[in-house]
Amino acid sequence: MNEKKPLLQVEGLKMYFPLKKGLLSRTYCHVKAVDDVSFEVREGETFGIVGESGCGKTTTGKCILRIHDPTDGKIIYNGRDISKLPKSKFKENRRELQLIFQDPYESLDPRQSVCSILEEAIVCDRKFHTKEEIKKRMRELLSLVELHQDIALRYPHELSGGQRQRLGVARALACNPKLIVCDEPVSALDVSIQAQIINLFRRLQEELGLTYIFVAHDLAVVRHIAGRIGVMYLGRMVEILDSDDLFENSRHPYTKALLSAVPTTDYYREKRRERIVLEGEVPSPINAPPGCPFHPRCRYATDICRTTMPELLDRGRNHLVACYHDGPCES
Amino acid sequence: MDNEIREISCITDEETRLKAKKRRKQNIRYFFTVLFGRGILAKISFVLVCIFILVAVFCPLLTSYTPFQQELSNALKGASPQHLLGTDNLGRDLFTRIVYGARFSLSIGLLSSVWALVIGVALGLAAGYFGGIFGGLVMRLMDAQLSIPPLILALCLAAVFGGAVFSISLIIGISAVPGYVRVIYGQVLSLREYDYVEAARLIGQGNFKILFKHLLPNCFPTIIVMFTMGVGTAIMIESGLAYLGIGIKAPTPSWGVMIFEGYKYIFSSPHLALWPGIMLMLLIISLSVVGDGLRDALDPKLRGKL
Amino acid sequence: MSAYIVKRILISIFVVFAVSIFSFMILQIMPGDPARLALGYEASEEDVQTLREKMNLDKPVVTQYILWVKGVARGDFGQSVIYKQPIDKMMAERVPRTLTLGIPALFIAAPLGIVVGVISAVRRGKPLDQILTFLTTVSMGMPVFWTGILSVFIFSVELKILPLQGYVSPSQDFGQYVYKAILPVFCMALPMIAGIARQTRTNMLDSINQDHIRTARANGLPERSIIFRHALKNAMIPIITVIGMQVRVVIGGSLLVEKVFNVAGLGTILTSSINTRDYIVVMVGVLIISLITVAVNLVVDILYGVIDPRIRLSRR
Amino acid sequence: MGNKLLEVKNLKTTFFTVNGEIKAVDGISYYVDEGEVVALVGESGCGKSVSQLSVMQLVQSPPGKIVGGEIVFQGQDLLQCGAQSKEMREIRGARIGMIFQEPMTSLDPVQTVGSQLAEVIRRHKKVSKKQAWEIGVKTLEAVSIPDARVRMKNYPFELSGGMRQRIMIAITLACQSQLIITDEPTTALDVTIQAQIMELLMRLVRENKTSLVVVTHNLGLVTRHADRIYVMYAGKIVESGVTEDIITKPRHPYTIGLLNSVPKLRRDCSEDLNPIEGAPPDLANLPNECYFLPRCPYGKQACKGKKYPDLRQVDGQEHFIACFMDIGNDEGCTI
Amino acid sequence: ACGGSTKNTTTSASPESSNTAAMTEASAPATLTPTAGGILEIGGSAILPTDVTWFKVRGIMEVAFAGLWGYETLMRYSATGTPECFLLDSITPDAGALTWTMKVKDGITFSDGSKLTAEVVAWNLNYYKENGILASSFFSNFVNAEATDSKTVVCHFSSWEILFDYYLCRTVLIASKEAFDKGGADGLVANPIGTGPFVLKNMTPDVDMTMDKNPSYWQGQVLLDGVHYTYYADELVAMEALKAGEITAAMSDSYSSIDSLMKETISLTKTQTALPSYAYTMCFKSNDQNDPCSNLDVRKAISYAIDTQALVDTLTYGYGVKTTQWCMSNNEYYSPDVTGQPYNLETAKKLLADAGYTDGFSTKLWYLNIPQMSDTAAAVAEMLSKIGITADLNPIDAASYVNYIGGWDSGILIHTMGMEGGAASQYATTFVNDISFGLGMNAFAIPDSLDALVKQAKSAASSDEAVKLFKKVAYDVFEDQCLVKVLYCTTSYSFVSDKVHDADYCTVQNRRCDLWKAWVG
Ligand SMILES: Nc1ncnc2c1ncn2[C@@H]1O[C@H](COP(=O)(O)OP(=O)(O)OP(=O)(O)O)[C@@H](O)[C@H]1O
Ligand SMILES: Nc1ncnc2c1ncn2[C@@H]1O[C@H](COP(=O)(O)OP(=O)(O)OP(=O)(O)O)[C@@H](O)[C@H]1O
Ligand SMILES: [Mg+2]
Ligand SMILES: [Mg+2]
Repeated sequence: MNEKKPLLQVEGLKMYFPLKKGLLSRTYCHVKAVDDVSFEVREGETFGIVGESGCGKTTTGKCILRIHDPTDGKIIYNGRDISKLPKSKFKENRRELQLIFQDPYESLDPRQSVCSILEEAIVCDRKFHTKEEIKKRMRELLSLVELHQDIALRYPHELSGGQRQRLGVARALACNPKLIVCDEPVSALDVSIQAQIINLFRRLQEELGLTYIFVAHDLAVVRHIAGRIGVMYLGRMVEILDSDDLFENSRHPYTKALLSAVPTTDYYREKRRERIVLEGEVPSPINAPPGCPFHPRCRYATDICRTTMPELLDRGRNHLVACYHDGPCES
Repeated sequence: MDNEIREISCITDEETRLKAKKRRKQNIRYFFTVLFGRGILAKISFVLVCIFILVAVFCPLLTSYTPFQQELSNALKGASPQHLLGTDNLGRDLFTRIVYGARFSLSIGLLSSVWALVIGVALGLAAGYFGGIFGGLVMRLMDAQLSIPPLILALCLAAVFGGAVFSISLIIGISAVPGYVRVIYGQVLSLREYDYVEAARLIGQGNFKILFKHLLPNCFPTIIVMFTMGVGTAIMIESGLAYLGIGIKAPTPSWGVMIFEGYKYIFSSPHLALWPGIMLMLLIISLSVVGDGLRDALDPKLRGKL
Repeated sequence: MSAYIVKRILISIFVVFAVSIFSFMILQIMPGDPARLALGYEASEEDVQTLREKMNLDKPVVTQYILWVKGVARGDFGQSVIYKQPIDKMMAERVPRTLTLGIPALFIAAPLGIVVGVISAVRRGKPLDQILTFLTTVSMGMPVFWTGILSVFIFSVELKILPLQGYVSPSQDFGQYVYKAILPVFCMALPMIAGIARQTRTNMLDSINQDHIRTARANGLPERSIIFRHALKNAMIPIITVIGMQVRVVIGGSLLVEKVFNVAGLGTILTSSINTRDYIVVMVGVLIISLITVAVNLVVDILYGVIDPRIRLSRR
Repeated sequence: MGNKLLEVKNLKTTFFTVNGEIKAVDGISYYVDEGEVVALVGESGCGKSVSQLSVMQLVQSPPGKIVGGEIVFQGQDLLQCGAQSKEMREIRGARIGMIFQEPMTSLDPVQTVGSQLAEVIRRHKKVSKKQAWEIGVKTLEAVSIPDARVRMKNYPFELSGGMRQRIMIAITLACQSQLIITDEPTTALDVTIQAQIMELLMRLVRENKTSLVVVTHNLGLVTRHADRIYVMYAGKIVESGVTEDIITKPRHPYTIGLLNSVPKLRRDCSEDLNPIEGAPPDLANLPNECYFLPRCPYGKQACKGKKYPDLRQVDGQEHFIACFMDIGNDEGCTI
Repeated sequence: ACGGSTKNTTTSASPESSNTAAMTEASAPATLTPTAGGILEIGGSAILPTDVTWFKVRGIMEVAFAGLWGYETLMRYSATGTPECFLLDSITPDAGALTWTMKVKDGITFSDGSKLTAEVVAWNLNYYKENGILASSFFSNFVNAEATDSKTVVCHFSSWEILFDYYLCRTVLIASKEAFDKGGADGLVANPIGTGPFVLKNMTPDVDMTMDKNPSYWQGQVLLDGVHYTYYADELVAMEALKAGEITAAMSDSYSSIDSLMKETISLTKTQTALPSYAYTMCFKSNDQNDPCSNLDVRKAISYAIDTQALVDTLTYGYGVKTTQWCMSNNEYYSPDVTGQPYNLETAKKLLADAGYTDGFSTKLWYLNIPQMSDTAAAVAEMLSKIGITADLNPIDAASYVNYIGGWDSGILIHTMGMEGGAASQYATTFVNDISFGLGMNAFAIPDSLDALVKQAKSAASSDEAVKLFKKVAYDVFEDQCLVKVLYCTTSYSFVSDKVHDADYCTVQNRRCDLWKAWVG
């Protein structure tokens, strides 16, 4: 799968939100939500992004979808930089890039029935004209996401969380997308439902050849679905690696801390496992510390970490790490 | 919504459609349960509003007089079989005038609320959705208007535009606009942030479609409640204007005008002012109770809860 | 906080500016020529023209507006056409009358409304709540003048315990002032009490169901502290907004109350000036009223900051 | 084991709503020993929070009402005292502390952290304002909040989620509660902060011999921290036992399904997960049979038509399940 | 008696005699002796358009409420409505020389101490000619006044004006020239200086007015310390205040409250003015060919369709008077020939059919937007509907009412005619073609014969002849041409508490009060 051409390349993406103050709304500083992030996603692959709250996962996704206009950087989709395309030009690609939201409730218009939600998404395409075609497509979509057709006449509040999320997926699929950004699509769901949805994602990818950017904060979930994983901290990518390598070969101290913080249901191992409990909290992206963003919480931090931001360097086997202490983790 | 069921019907079978119908019936039942679940007051108010509406629609059937028909020789008489509530100073049948007053008051309330709704919702939607300088300007102007009490605003405008039903309703409507704009603006601001608006944009929906397909329908419950409450307020303002002698001109049987005119006789024939006053009070109160009930019944937050 | 206050003040200034344009527009759109009205229907055309020039009516609208605003800023409101008096003097007489009725009404209504609202929220669904809700609904549904007429009918005509009407300034004779102000203040306060009580009830119910109240309960805090220290304080912001909004209601209602109780206040002069097309008085009256409301709303905005640390401490 | 600190017997809490009666908690029994960590797990909406609120008698009423059962805390039946009673108010906060899920909204937004803390301390201890403040500062230090003195003067919105949750813990700590009930204490927090908070709680349990009830749907969390686990489904307890038994040898199909649904950190991720199909039942109209039957992969024809199964003991020890069938621990349970 | 007069003029006013027509139900016991001091509390409300300007003093030469206590007129009406000298000793018309010569009474001083001299009177008259309200109607022939000596004023006329004495009763208030020279018109507004028994102390518009006694009143010692007038927005309240004793005297224009007060048993002196106050009149737009009202038959039909008795009974509760013209039968100008189209629906319908309006037509009713007028209009509209005429009700705001008096778009204006001036002065200023301001000046089709007749009557050399000619005018106006139809006529009622004695409050004329002899006890 590594041989496929990259569908999306993100290069040096920056998204600074200005913070305004005072009467004249003067910008007095920026929230560096995404700061120099680069990665690429191959066709048919799933790229996972993990990180703690506020580290810029959603913002990265939204920049790719052009919901936000990035401050700087390139987003090369299908060989074309879409980050600076004018809105009118971008229209052609609009429907190929879709988003699945975290909150399945908020992402559905409570006043629209299931069929009108789908109809809206189908009709926008202008490919389907007659009622018959629309209905056929609708049925297709519903069965694709394993929803019973009964549901067509219901309203979102009459659906369960899992059904809502499936409907969200169906709506995205109605646009025939190539790339779907999934923004924590399972975080709000119960474990059993979460598993159903994850399975669905995987099946759809196989059947339709979709490419996902899968955002989550649960490492286990991301590892399960993604081929490659990017770990973000405070607006920066600190490590990018194949998911198979995650448990055994992760090298960034932050990734390790994350891994150890995730409790597992493996009873005997869990009882034995030594935990790295990080001190302190994630600093605010408004005044990120100089140097490596992780250094205030890192136990390996040295002087250089405090002054200079380490670069994200390839350490072989498609494994990129941004740390001066790459992988000395003995414990 | 019924068309929808029919149109999409072929993707579902008969049974599902029946189920959907049943569910909607349940929803309607739920709506009424909440509407009436507020105790006897709510029920009485709802019945009263219905009665007032019926009376307003069918007033010619309820009485054999016209509201202007006089019997000068029979002026200022108390209740009698011919005149259920007695007669006024020109020998007009008080009951008839009150009955026609319902028609008048309700129509002026409805008409002015329609004005307020149309103008207010349009401005509120535009200001909320497009925001920016335009939105800010609209809101500041609304602040400015809000700083003038509606009655005073209506008074000034009535002096300019005169006291025809049309202009009075427009005037009262205008004075209610900021209320709508503010609420709709606030709603749109918060609705705009909802993911489904983003989703609609992602599937390539245009601004206006989003505005009218997603934002406006989601404001409906608020609009309906405001409208119901607005009718009562409009009637109240109209009566206030009439009391100040600036509203609708006599002899139109507006309750406000009747109170204004009847007040002269409060000592000798109190019924002239009391009856229209009581009716006015009942109508306004029941409208506001029904509005309250609607607010609860339409509140999506309360759906499924309670 | 200071930036917040300055921002609110700037907004208020803009609002006042907009209102001054509106008040000025009254003169422009109302039918009739003020100069002609001032001189009477028999005056010669030249005289009218001279007065028009004196009143700046012959100048372009913008110049007129600027001159008017300049005058107002200097405290020179112009002269009433009908009363033949300087308007500032008239207003100095009348505004205190409205205020001495309106302010007590507001100060009675606000605490009373809050108390009633809190009681019915705490006793939600109980008979006491139902009675209070019924009463507030009824009081809100009664037009002010109707309350006035009824209370006159009951207290003055039937029971003969209160005066029919009239006004005495508190500085002149405080006892008489109180005696005469009881009914008008009551009529003004009643719908306010109801409005504030309703708002309080709604917000208290919201507030009582909030998570932090559950926390307070789970920590075993006494009910009184929960209701007043935690729930009410949190519910206070929308309540204050409503109290601020009531100022409009007071002033709007003063038109009617002053008519019922024959008080020659701001409301009366507005009504009669509109009737007699004394536009300059109307302009000033509307401007003063909106100044009062804007000022109160500014106070309310600042109170938000005092009550809510999120506003006070945020840098914006 | 040790002394039973809290024993809940056959607790029933029902919400009377327009949509019908919702039996949110339908006859659950459990107990907590002194110094023990007990976990309550289950899917969303199965009645975990309501059961804990019922213990504190803080269920929103109306529409909620405790319709039956006993809550014996240190030998005293709390239900007898009544929700509004003085005793109950003395117990709340002082002897049973409760920490809620949403640290964002659980503190009064318009009062400083210090004054809230001091108010609770003064409520339960006869101390002056100043002393209460000092105790507050000390407890904040005890829950490892840096600059405690400064933080006391902060408003909740100035603090991060983890910090707020620490303050909630500090309140229970200051009053030296014997039992702390935590309702999803870490769900809203980041993984690294979650770990910090759990460490803190466990330290308190160890040091102060406090008992802890953890309500959660995070199975990993209970695996690591809990002594005993109760699994809830649709208002009922379906399986209970010591953690080792439940996690390694689950016997109820629901527990098995739950455990199978969890994506594992180490497992080969090319395989699909094994979720429980379907969704939990609507509590307003429950069937007159085993509630799990429609989703049960092992469900047999034999289960149909039978009344809801009673809890029964399996495997000796304290392992109970509410199921007609005997599903061995190797049958479909993979870890 | 004033010598050399061809017209009867009374030399001095006698308030006692004016009480003859008053209807007095309770009077003070004769045994009480007058005592000085005390304040008379008067209450009232303003409801007519003139009243708006009446209480709120607008200009020294305008009808001002203060004038009735503070200002006085050169002449005033006797109880029968004929002019009598007041500030004058005598007045003598001379048709041949086109002059009226007046002798000013001696010893009259203004409240500022300045003397009332011939020069002051002449200045007042000339000032009125220039600036006065209605001057263009009443003073149209007046050229100027000159003081020939300290007591004599000679008024010159461009053509003869027999009704000049009537005009002097109406609106020409005499103010102090000295005060005017000092403060101008505005100064007099703020601080009116007249010859009346009371001096304005302070006035708050819309609230009240306090007047102190004039210590050097020319008619004698003023007994009251002062009067305090309270303005009531609502007349009903004024009446209640009277009952409650908050005020001691009140005058009412609203018949509903008169009715309730007349029935009251509490002891009040209830007095009806000797002179009628208002005539409620329908004026037809008769000069427009397209308007059905331009047809005489239509006007008569409408006139026949009005049941004036019913109007009197309902709208005035019987306190009004049914009459056919702008005066009542005791007036010297009353013409018995005028029948005023008595109520007869059959005749009305027949006339309408004759005029070609078998099915009626629709027209407009214009009226001032006050309760009494709108009731009247509503009643009239209802009566017209009985002969098939649909009348659209068009109330007019007080402020714009004057714009309608001269001419209204179409149909009928219901107008309230002030009656104190007597019929003749009304005819003289209404039914001529070349006036610059006045009722119906752009709406009445006045035949040349009528115009000539009025002018002839106006300039009649003797009052007897004038009376004869004006009766003819009345016949022309009400009967022959039917330009206007009198609906009903009203007098005003005043109510004075029994504690107040000798108050000549509104006994002769609406709002006229000789309070200088009144005392409170
Ligand atoms: N529109 C915006 N304006 C200003 N700041 C923003 C905006 N959107 C996001 N941010 C800030 O950018 C940072 C990154 O936000 P983002 O939503 O991308 O985080 P996230 O990783 O998705 O977090 P979560 O797990 O909570 O969803 C946050 O600090 C947030 O406050
Ligand atoms: N105030 C209430 N009114 C009506 N029903 C309620 C109320 N509170 C809870 N319920 C119902 O009780 C049931 C149990 O709710 P509970 O909050 O205990 O679930 P939970 O297990 O804590 O779920 P979660 O994991 O989502 O917190 C739910 O189905 C809910 O619908
Ligand atoms: Mg996010
Ligand atoms: Mg819960």
